Amino acid sequence: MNSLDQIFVTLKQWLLSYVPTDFQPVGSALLSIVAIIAVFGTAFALTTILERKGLGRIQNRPGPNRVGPCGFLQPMADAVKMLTKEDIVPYAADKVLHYLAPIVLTVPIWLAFAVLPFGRNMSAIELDASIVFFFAVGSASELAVFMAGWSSHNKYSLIGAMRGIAQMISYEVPLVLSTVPVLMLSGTLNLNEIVNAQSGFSFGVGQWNVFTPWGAAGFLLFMIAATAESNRAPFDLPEGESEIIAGFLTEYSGFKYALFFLGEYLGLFAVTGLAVTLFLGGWNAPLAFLNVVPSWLWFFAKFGALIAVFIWARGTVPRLRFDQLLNFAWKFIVPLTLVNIAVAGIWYFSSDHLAYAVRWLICAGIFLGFYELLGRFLSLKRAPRTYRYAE
Amino acid sequence: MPNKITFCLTVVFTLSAAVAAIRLRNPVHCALSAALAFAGLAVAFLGLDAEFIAFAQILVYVGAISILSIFAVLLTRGTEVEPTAAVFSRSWITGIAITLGTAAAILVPIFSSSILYKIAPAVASAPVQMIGTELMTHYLLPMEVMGLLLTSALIGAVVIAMSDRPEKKDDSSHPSVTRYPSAESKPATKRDLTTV
Amino acid sequence: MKFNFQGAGIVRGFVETARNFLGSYYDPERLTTVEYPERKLALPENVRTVPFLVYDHDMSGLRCTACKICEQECPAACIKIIKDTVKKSDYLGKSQFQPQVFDIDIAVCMSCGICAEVCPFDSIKMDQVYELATQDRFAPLILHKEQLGKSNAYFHAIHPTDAVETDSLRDEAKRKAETKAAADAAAKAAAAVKPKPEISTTANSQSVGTSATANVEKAVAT
Amino acid sequence: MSTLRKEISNGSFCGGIDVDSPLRHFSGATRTTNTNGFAHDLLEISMGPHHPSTHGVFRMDVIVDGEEIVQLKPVFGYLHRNHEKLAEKNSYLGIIPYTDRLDYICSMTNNWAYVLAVEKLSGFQATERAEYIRVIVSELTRLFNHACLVGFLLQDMGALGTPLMYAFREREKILDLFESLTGSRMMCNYMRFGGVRCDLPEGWLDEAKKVVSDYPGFIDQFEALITGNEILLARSQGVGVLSRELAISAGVTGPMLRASGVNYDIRKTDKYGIYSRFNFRVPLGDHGDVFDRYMIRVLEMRESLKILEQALNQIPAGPIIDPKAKNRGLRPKAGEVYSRIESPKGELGFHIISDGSASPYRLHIRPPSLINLTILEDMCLGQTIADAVIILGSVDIVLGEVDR
Amino acid sequence: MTPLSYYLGLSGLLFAVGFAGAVTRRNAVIVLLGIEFMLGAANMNFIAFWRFGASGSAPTGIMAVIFTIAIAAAEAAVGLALIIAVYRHRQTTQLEQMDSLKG
Repeated sequence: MNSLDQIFVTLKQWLLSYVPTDFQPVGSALLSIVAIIAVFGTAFALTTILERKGLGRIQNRPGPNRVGPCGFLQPMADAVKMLTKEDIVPYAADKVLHYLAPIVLTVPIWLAFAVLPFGRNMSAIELDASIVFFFAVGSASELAVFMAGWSSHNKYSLIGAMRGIAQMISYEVPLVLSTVPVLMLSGTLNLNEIVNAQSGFSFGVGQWNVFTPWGAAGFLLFMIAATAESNRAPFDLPEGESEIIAGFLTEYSGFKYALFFLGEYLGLFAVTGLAVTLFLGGWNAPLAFLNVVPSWLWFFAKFGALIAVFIWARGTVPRLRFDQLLNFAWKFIVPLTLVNIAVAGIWYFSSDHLAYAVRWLICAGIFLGFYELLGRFLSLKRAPRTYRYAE
Repeated sequence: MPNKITFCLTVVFTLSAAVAAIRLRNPVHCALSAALAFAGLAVAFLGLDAEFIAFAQILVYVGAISILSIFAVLLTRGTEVEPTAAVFSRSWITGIAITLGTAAAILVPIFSSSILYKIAPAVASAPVQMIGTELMTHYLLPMEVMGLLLTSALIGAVVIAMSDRPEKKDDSSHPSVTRYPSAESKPATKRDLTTV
Repeated sequence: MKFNFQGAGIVRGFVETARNFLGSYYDPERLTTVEYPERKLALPENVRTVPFLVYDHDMSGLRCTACKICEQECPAACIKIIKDTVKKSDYLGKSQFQPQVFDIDIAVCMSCGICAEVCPFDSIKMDQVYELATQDRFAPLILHKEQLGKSNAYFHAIHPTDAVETDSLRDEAKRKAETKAAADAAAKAAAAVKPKPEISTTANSQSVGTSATANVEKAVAT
Repeated sequence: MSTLRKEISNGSFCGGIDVDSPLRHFSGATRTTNTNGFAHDLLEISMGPHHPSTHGVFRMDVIVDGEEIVQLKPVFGYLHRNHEKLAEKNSYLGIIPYTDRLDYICSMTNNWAYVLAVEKLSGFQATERAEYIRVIVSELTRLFNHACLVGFLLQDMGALGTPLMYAFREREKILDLFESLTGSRMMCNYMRFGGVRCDLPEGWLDEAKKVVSDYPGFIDQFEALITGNEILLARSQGVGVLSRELAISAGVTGPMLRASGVNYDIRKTDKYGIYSRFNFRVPLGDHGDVFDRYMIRVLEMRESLKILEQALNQIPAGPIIDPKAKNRGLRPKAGEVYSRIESPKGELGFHIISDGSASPYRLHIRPPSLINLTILEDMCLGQTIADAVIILGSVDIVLGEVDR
Repeated sequence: MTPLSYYLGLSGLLFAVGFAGAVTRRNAVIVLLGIEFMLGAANMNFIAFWRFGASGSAPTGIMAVIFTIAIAAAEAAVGLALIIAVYRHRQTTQLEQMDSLKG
């Protein structure tokens, strides 16, 4: 059990034993980089095909199933198509920025994976403030979206870029704030330690943050903010294809477009990995007796489940309008994250005085009360209607 | 030695980005170069074992301030290149002169001071835990003041930038349209078209 | 049962899509795609695509008499007919023209089926082929008489009801014609004793032919 | 923040366009001064004819202030095919397939409108069975037209095809019925003067009854999927309001007019065909916004189902076409006729002038899509680009009918 | 380990560049950027002296920089808001054209 759990760690150490001591840090980093790129590159290819198949199933059709067995070579075909397409740069474009934008989007996102713990003893670098690092490298994507939209010299691109920046800035606030309860109650900014804090079992069930009221609420808020942050439906306004063609991607084609595509999915993977780490117990098993399953398998199982939720949402909900999107962020999500921080405080300080169930109900009640109240406030003018008939 | 190479690369990167940020013609390019320079500065912080500060620097400067300045540029039609600005103009000479003057004024004392060639202690770190504890104990008052300042800055920025235009009252109110005569005044057409 | 907490509508939508997703694995109603080149749907009998010409036995038995009604009635004007110069005997034994040229430009044809509807000889019918794509947009899309002509058996295969009905009508007409011919023959035999029999026969058959043509001409005029 | 954001979207968009760029002239960016005296940059966006959600080759010349529309010009005609002029060269019979191609979603109702006009002109009367068949196919057409419309509307709203695919799934069933009846799924070319072209095939009525009895299940499913969705409510309520007065004076008809609260359904007012025999109601909206237009269509589908149930059960046996009615070579006597029906999109009228020859002297079509489209700007002013897209979607246009 | 003087040299050069930008450019936004560079250079000094100073155990320099960064953020927000407000009245961000005290 232990050997299978630590198989990748052992493998890395074995490989490193062939490297001279002076170069071991570099070798270690390189091995981690190769592993991350291989795993998440594959995950990207797999997600694109599974997303299309899943959406197809939701829509009563089988999805792509022609290339390779069950269509699973479709990503290869897409890649070949993308790479062989003509790379068109508009005449009036700002050539340098137009060229740089996909790189600026894609490269920093890879860095975010460095701090995620994929399994027991399996994070590429151990940082004291790893969650700050995570959000810091994520901030480059706003610049990339702006560069893409502005440099394309296209009106749709510009509108898309403006939407994109405003949306990302607005949702970065709740994204960070929704992690605050976790940081408060774990007492650390280190993702490995946050996972360790969730490693216990009570009554055989994992002590994940999501099983507490503030954790469940935080998870919900985090997922909503993460959807917006990664420009996924229903918050895909920057690309809103029925309104502004393809938003900031309008003038991109070929390899650059593929890079944007890759960057967006990697961003999604990164926040999903963070959600798993913060709320779903990271690589911990849900039930005590399931500890025999390797930890990294648990991480990727949870990761896949969350990705499926994103795909499910994409197949279900229509898109918001831009002002509604920002209202939703500032008048609903941000206040709720603040309430959630307070709830987490109540949860922490009431631990000595109240029974677990009472504590749970009180905290959940406070949050749900605010949820309902703010929701009502947000949808004041809207209601299902009744209709009259003429004979 | 690898340390020094990294440091030199960082310096070259940061300074050239900084020069680009203040000298490029298009203000959007300037703002983007500034983001690069700030990122280079953060790398230099990392070299000084100040991880938290480095990440905070990126988060605030790259993620917020450069985006804000881009917005400011766009909102003020700043992308219009100054019509007279040549790539190399008189202000370049002024700029170089000022830079060299200031740099000399700062660097000459630094490099003439021998005490500054001291070597750093082997280990120095400020774990996040410690920073948090300090903020909540020794630096509590400054932190509270800082919170107040940030709040007032937020409100102030909104108030200053707020439009004088009255907000639209209600999105369901429809501008009255006068293009069509109203239904009542419409003359009825009497012609019976169904006669064969 | 309706819960009306905030976001209830969205949750219901999620439930609905989940039901469809799961349903697609066991309920054929939830996976309606027919994967075309491998699987083809059975066409209903009435399906019409482009016209074709029916012949009995072989091409020489083409039912078309080049009357040009379809050419005239075609709303898209995609039919071109040139009459042959010689007449042939049709299944009734009448002497009829056949088309020397019968072209349909299926790039123009809008498959309305009016040609089949107006044809008085049950000659032009609607086909059911639908894989008509070609590499060239001009020449291959103009179907000539040879490509258009298809056997009555084919007609039976694609439009059984219509074909049976048509055949019974034609058999009826043929039976009548045969009775009439037999009667004529009897009359001829009876008249054989009278002088100048050949001339009379020729005149008779000619008059039948012309009257049929005249009818057609009249129909065209209206 | 909201005001800051407003500024962000104000006037910022021309920021992207350099003075010396060739795009500057092309962009049509104009500088105006508002009452406060500070310059606003308006941006002209040409949405279409190649745009994902203009429902065909249609263009909206939009001038926006930020994302708010200050001017909108619908530009159409890209799909003009000269139907009205072609009719002057065609026989009366030969015009019928062309009417299929007006509103290419609902060929049955187009057929009926035209055939009804010619019948009025030449005094034919459709047989009893034919009248029932006409009602059945028209109401089936209304069912799938409305289903498609709400699907497309939600597609425009960004629901990524799911509602549309569900709508298409149901539409296929009705199209299968049409295919087995007329031989073609969309270009039915089915109705004839005095009746219909061919009789119902064996077992068709049972299949139709099955489709009709299954249909409410689809509507329930569709409504569960989306009607209560808070995002849909937020996107569509109070958006694109069309006032009752404006709707009447602009000649808007169909579900759009009824969504504005005007009780006007030609099936009720004219009672053409045999609609007087059926028991059905006309749903009316009170707000005239996109949500009402959506809901009216959903409710109309349910009413159509009532008509269908009655018609399918009452349909008599008998001839399908009046033997006295002449189709080929029809030469109605000189005269003029205007006849209209309630097509799924509104009042579809045919104005025919005959000079006694084999082709109409003039034929004019009153397409509901076109008339309903004329008030697009009035509905869109003050709304955002995203709203304009769904307002256009809620009008229910088919460019084949708009441009003819 | 890179000696302290190197870091101070970087800091000085960055300060000089920022100062030159603040003085020579006419666009208010870029002047603000120059000022941010000067602040960044100052931060560099704080960190460097903290790292090389004797008080490695107490995060004094770090604390100062945290507050500086917060102030810089506030300053940028207010400064850019001011620029936008001025632009609205005078249709310019060129500092030399903002020569009147009257709004």
